Amino acid sequence: MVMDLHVSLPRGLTLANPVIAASGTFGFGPEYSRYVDIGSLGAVSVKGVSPEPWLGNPPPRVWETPMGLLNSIGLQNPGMEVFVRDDLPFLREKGATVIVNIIGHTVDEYARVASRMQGEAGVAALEVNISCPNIKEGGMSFGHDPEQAYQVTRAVRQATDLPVMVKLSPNVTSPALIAQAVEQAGADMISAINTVVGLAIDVEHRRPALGGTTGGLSGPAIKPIALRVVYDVAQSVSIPIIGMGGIASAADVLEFLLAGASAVMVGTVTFQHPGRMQQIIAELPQVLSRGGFRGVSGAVGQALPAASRPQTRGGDL
Amino acid sequence: MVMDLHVSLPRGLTLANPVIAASGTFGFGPEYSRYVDIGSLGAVSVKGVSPEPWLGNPPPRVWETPMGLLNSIGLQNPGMEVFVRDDLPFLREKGATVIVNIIGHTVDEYARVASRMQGEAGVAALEVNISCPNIKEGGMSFGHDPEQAYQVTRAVRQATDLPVMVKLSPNVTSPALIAQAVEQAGADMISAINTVVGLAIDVEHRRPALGGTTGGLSGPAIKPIALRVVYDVAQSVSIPIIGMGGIASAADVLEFLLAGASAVMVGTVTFQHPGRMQQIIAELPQVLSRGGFRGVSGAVGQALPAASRPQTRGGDL
Amino acid sequence: MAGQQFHDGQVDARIVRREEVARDHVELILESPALARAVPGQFAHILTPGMLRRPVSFSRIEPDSGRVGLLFQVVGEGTAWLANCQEGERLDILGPLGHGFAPPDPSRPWCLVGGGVGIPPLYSAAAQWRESAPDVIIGARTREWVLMQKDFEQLGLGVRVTTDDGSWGQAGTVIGPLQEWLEGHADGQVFSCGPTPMLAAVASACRGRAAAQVALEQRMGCGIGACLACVVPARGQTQMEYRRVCTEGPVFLAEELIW
Amino acid sequence: MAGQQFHDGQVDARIVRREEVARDHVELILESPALARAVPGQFAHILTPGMLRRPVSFSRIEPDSGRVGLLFQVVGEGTAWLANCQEGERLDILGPLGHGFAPPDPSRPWCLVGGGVGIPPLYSAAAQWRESAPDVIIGARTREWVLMQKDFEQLGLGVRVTTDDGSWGQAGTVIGPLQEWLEGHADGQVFSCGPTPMLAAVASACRGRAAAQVALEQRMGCGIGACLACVVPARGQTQMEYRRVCTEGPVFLAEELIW
Ligand SMILES: Cc1cc2nc3c(=O)[nH]c(=O)nc-3n(C[C@H](O)[C@H](O)[C@H](O)COP(=O)(O)OP(=O)(O)OC[C@H]3O[C@@H](n4cnc5c(N)ncnc54)[C@H](O)[C@@H]3O)c2cc1C
Ligand SMILES: Cc1cc2nc3c(=O)[nH]c(=O)nc-3n(C[C@H](O)[C@H](O)[C@H](O)COP(=O)(O)OP(=O)(O)OC[C@H]3O[C@@H](n4cnc5c(N)ncnc54)[C@H](O)[C@@H]3O)c2cc1C
Ligand SMILES: Cc1cc2nc3c(=O)[nH]c(=O)nc-3n(C[C@H](O)[C@H](O)[C@H](O)COP(=O)(O)O)c2cc1C
Ligand SMILES: Cc1cc2nc3c(=O)[nH]c(=O)nc-3n(C[C@H](O)[C@H](O)[C@H](O)COP(=O)(O)O)c2cc1C
Ligand code: FES
Ligand code: FES
Repeated sequence: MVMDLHVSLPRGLTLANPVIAASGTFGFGPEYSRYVDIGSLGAVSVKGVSPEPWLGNPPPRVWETPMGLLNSIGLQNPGMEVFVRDDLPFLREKGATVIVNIIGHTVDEYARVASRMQGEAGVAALEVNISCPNIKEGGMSFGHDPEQAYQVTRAVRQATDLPVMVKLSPNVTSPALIAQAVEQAGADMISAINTVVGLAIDVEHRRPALGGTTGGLSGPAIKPIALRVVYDVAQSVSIPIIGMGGIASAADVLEFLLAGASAVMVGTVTFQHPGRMQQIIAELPQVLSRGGFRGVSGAVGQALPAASRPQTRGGDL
Repeated sequence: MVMDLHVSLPRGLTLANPVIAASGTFGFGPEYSRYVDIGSLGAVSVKGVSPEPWLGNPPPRVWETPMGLLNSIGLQNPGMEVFVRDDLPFLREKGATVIVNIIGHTVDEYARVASRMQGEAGVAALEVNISCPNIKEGGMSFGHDPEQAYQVTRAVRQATDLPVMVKLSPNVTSPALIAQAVEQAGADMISAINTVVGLAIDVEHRRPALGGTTGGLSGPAIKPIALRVVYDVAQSVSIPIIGMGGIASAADVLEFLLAGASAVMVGTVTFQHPGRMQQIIAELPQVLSRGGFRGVSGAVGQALPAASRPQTRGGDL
Repeated sequence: MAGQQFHDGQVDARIVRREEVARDHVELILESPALARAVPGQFAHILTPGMLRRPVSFSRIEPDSGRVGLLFQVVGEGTAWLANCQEGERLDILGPLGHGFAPPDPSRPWCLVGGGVGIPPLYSAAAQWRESAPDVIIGARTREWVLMQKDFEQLGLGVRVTTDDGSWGQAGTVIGPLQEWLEGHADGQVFSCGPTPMLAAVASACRGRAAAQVALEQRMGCGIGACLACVVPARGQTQMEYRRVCTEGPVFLAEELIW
Repeated sequence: MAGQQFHDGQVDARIVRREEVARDHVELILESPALARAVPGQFAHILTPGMLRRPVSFSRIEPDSGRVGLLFQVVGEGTAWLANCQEGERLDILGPLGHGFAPPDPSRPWCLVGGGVGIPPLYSAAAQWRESAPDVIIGARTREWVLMQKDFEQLGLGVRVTTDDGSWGQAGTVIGPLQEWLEGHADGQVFSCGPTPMLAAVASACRGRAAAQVALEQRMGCGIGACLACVVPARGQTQMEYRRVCTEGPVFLAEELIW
């Protein structure tokens, strides 16, 4: 079957296929490269990178829930210099399309990571994480307030020519409002969703199960929430959306495309099945063709109300 | 095992046990009475009741998701007069402790239902639904804005002496803020959570799966979200909380009690297992005693930070 | 949870026979005197691993032997799980549920019009009221999915068959033969079950010419009238209203619905 | 999804033996030359129906026969599912994973200290480096959970046993016998595995007296170093840092950790 899987995104960013490894579930590249050809993925979004190393939250950091996973990693990372020195060369060598997920405690810290990545060979795009629910200061509030989301995005935009996507939180009354703010601030794309704030109780010890008390819920349990956010945001902005949340199959990918995503990210399911992303890429042509589509771009937004379908959203078809 | 299951709530509301049938999943009483002794439940919260009949949303109205259920019933109901005439006598006769879930398009409509129920024999309490995600006007916004939540609660409070609980939406940036607003407005209790807004795509027909486009997500998938809201709200107000969202077992009930709920509601699982609530009531003594508790009230809030544990919240112990 | 309790109306039914009646079509015969009290057109709401039970009509209802049949097509996870159940295993079923067919008036001509997995419940009606000897029109996409033709014939009934692809019987849909039947039979009674577009065509063909009872499908939650999930639009006294397929249906008079 | 693909480091291992070794304790013997290349202390990350795989250490590692053992206690849904697996069935495993025990220095005294399901991985170490003939101290809550005592004895090793309730061996924990052993053996090497509080006590007993390698447990996500879920606090060069049990561990030097 000849099926066009490639995805054209703003600022010349082109993906061979729409399946991207989600940030934080795929490390910095080498870890999964034994199980997956990371160069064959649409792209790899690395674990969030800050200017200086972050320690992260106390363990336990993961807890299972019905069809979901709670995590409170707390954005542990070795800082941008170690990333550029130790991980980026490997990713480059493997031919991965690298999206650097960036985090900071202040607007300035975000801008620092953005300008550090500017001009580093092998960095294809930036993903601005303003939505991690595991950081109480900084990160959390940026994604919860349109004005602050605007400020962070603007600062990153000014610090780099790279394609910039901003990652939205589902934990707000209106993700669409945040999306509009970051679009105005110059974001090229939106990625959505980050995890949903949740909590589990360790009944035996009569306390919250995670070291960080609350955590972020991911996995199939949140798929309907993610699809709703994508569907709403797609009607509120005209920049492309990278959808994610609970994707575990090629059929799930098609749901996200129809809801308005131009590409997708896949996270939690990789823990069960390291090879699942490659399998999804292999099965996508069949799923698209069964749905009556000739390529990825033709499916984007086809479940949106007529007025919002991609003709009017530009760029994808 | 001698285990004290009863729950004392404000304004003299006493439940024989903490397991309440959740609104909208248990009809108006007669439907499930063939499968369950509705008088043996802690209470029954009936389907939302408005002053006049509501038609509801077009079908399909339910869709399965991983460990979850999306619904867009749209609060179809025959109106308060039909409820009082046709259903209330049956509930009274069966000895059910009846909570009337009330809805309206305007503050005044809520108040009308509240005053209509005032003095009706058999009505034990009101649950003010300001959080149904399936109504675009009215219902939705009341629960999304502290000021409007305050207004609705205040109007209901003034219309009745009955115990009043207000049902919170998880679809806001801060449920705790809404909780504080309704506490100030005179709510006696809070119930949480209503469903989480979600969407599914019917891939075959390339459109949203539900007739109402988006729907409310319930079932085990949302349990961690519900526990997080209960845990946060318990630290923000001093009135009792009725917790719900994905409860399917007595162990789940204990999680909610430890997170700060004084009682719980059980919804979606009843569709699978009509008798599950009775089974939970039967198993609760063993689960409590394994956890080292001598009754329901002793478990309430025991996973909260020390400063928020029930000694300081009053009433439960 | 261990030790599921059963209540009145909830049945623990043993599978006594399992047969693959066509590609992707399985019939399970269950032993359950309680279910065998069903009226044709009623359904079983079956526990599967999903979040909701699965509604399936009775293909056979045998009060004497205390057995019923469920004949279904494998279309998704729930029916795939059911199709994998083996003889000797047990199903947790709510039922019989819903409002079945009203008995035909034996003094008037009677016809059954079924499509695909809508055929089996019509067989249970034919068997129950066999003295009224209905004419039978059944259709399917293709030959192998023409269900229960032999069963109808063993009741001594004349069966007209259509297939979309012409691989068996007459090419086309059941609507052609139905039109002919309606022309030949005044004051007739039509019982129909099948995909909703087919039922809409049946309703339209019968309008003003014959009394049609149709058995509908709709996505269900509780299956017992509590959740208001399973509604279809119907003609209310003054305006459109929603009626529940699980309780007011699955069998409706064609004219009470809005198609 | 149909047709799971397997990659280097991902193994499709057949269960060739299943044994209930004690109440709620099962040992599975798997055929897998790839896994049988494991170092004692490494683990298998096993696909179960849950959202995450389940880490279990190797109880036996037999490169010659290409077999490994997994001995686990049933504590929740994942291990209950595993315990239900039958001979002939296959497991989807990532492994061998993690950093196992460094070989003992044969010129120095060596002791194994295990508690509960921490005993099996020590057996694999004892078998691998049997020429170094360790002393063995194992403990459990109660008699029937003293695992693999016979296996150690069949290696010709002396085994001291403790039980919390005194139902077998000496009453008390493994720490008493360990203290005695440390007094009697200068410059010793201790390998330990068991519940974290026990390991903390072992670490404290060994501090300044013997080199202790401890195998830790922590809740895991990926199992391969990518998600940073499985960390434990360790002494960094200037301050506390987190190390990954799945990658830097499960075996750590006791003194590198913060207890
Ligand atoms: C009253 C009634 C009687 C029925 N009788 C029969 C019968 O005799 N034989 C038969 O083959 N089928 C029958 N159906 C359809 C049958 O219920 C569905 O095919 C079945 O539920 C599909 O489940 P699944 O998990 O395999 O499919 P999935 O598509 O995975 O199911 C997903 C969800 O959608 C629901 N659903 C999917 N298709 C339908 C449908 N057509 N109608 C209602 N709900 C649906 C499922 O119950 C489930 O909740 C009947 C439906 C109704 C309402
Ligand atoms: C490196 C390593 C080696 C291990 N080796 C063994 C062994 O040889 N024998 C044995 O009996 N057990 C061993 N364990 C513990 C074993 O992993 C858990 O008992 C098992 O994961 C419990 O799964 P469950 O679904 O039955 O329990 P549940 O409590 O239902 O599991 C819920 C979640 O918590 C995790 N979890 C629960 N307990 C533990 C634990 N103690 N450590 C890590 N994660 C846990 C599960 O993996 C799962 O993700 C080991 C753990 C680790 C980290
Ligand atoms: C363990 C873990 C760590 C994560 N870390 C990050 C992160 O560093 N930056 C980020 O933007 N998202 C992070 N996420 C969120 C994921 O990228 C993704 O948005 C989310 O998990 C939903 O997708 P999924 O359901 O496919 O996992 C993390 C998720 C998990 C499970
Ligand atoms: C089909 C359906 C209908 C519902 N209708 C109402 C309603 O009328 N009023 C209301 O307050 N909540 C309604 N709810 C929400 C439930 O009461 C409950 O808050 C939610 O389902 C979470 O609990 P659960 O996961 O146990 O179902 C409805 C839920 C479902 C599934
Ligand atoms: S399925 Fe619940 S009312 Fe019909
Ligand atoms: S489990 Fe993912 S890093 Fe260890």
